[in-house]
Amino acid sequence: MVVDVLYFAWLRERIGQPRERIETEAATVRDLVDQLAAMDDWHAAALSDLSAVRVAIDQELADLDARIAGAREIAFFPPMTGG
Amino acid sequence: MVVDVLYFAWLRERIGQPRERIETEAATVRDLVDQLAAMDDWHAAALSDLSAVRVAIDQELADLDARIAGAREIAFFPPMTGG
Amino acid sequence: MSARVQTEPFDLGAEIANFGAGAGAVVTFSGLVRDEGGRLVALEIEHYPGMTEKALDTYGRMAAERFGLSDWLIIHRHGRLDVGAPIMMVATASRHRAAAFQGAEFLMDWLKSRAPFWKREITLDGPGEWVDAVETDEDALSRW
Amino acid sequence: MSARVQTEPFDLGAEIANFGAGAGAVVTFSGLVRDEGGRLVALEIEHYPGMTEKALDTYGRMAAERFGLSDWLIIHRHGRLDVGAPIMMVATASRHRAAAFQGAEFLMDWLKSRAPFWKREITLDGPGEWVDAVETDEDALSRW
Repeated sequence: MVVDVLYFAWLRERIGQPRERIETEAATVRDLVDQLAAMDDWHAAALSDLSAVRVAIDQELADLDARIAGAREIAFFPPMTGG
Repeated sequence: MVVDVLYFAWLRERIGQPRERIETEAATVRDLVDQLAAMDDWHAAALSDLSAVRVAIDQELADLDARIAGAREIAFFPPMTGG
Repeated sequence: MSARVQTEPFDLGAEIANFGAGAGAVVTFSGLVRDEGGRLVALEIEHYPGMTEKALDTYGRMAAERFGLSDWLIIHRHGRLDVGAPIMMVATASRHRAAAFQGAEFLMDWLKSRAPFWKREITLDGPGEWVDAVETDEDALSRW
Repeated sequence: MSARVQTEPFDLGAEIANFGAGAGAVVTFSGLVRDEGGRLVALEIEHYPGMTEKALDTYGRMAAERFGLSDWLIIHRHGRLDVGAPIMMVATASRHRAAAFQGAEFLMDWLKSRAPFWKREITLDGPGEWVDAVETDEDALSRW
């Protein structure tokens, strides 16, 4: 499957781009993280501490063990600081 | 001593005046209530249910057993309903 | 840091335009005259001039000290207030939101049960009943 | 009953001028950029277009249902916001004050920890650190 992967805030800066299209066989978000972290040092560094990373699947908050079958857009970002 | 006695809301209406000057030997608010209630039927009716009456001595909330020595202004009114 | 009692309407937006400069959080509460299912046309609000101003100022200072408010404002109207009209407002400013919210709720609980205001209903037939105090308002005070 | 995400400033007074008609109680919260002891000149706020609007709408509906709000409004800005500028506001309207206060606090707790906004500090030297999430904000959610 193909998904759009989005990055925000310091994740976006460390990875160096706001979004990329990824071909993946990952079953869960965690599997996708492993695949992304193996791509290069920037991805590996940005995704090294998952306690500081939040995830949304198709614009809904999800956790790392969520399945991604059918997802079109998966976003990674730090804990939110709005308000 | 002489005190100004003030009435508000339905107490004012039942007694028929907003304030009156009273010569009293009362030691406490309760004593003053007894004196006022003995004046006429209107006072008696207005002050018959003390659970529905609040008191301020010189513009500070007080209770029925508060002493009134030195007070210049004693007000009687129903429970407050501001806001 | 001020309290006002007035017959005139107030403009909440204008009141807080320069309120709480430097604060991170501003909370406002405004109370409006409800129509009570069409039964009311207005409220008539009586107060105890002199005591009211002192009471509001005292409660404002209590809230500021207790919650570390950087600013506070209380405005309460009296006289005849038509349905939909603003009756009163409070505003609180603080560094963080929790203190601003708590300060505003504290002020409202004190105002409702301890400030010398009395409301009477005005219906199509003219002046009606005095509004009864609500027991939950008295209870609300006990949480502080 | 609406949520907006925008770069432009908003005027709280104008926003609530026709807000919550018929309600007895209106609560507002506004968040402003603090100078943090003179260290900051601005905040830069990033968000997740698409998800943000959905999230705010969802939290507004949750609050309305849970607290019986007759009206609610959420406005959150993004982009560069100078010290003293309004960042966001919520407003809630209800028959009685307790629901309006609780609805506003509930919305703020959800917004702070669950709406996709990120703040970065801008100092005299230019873009600085991303603001860390505060643990008490996450904890605040658990009370609901």
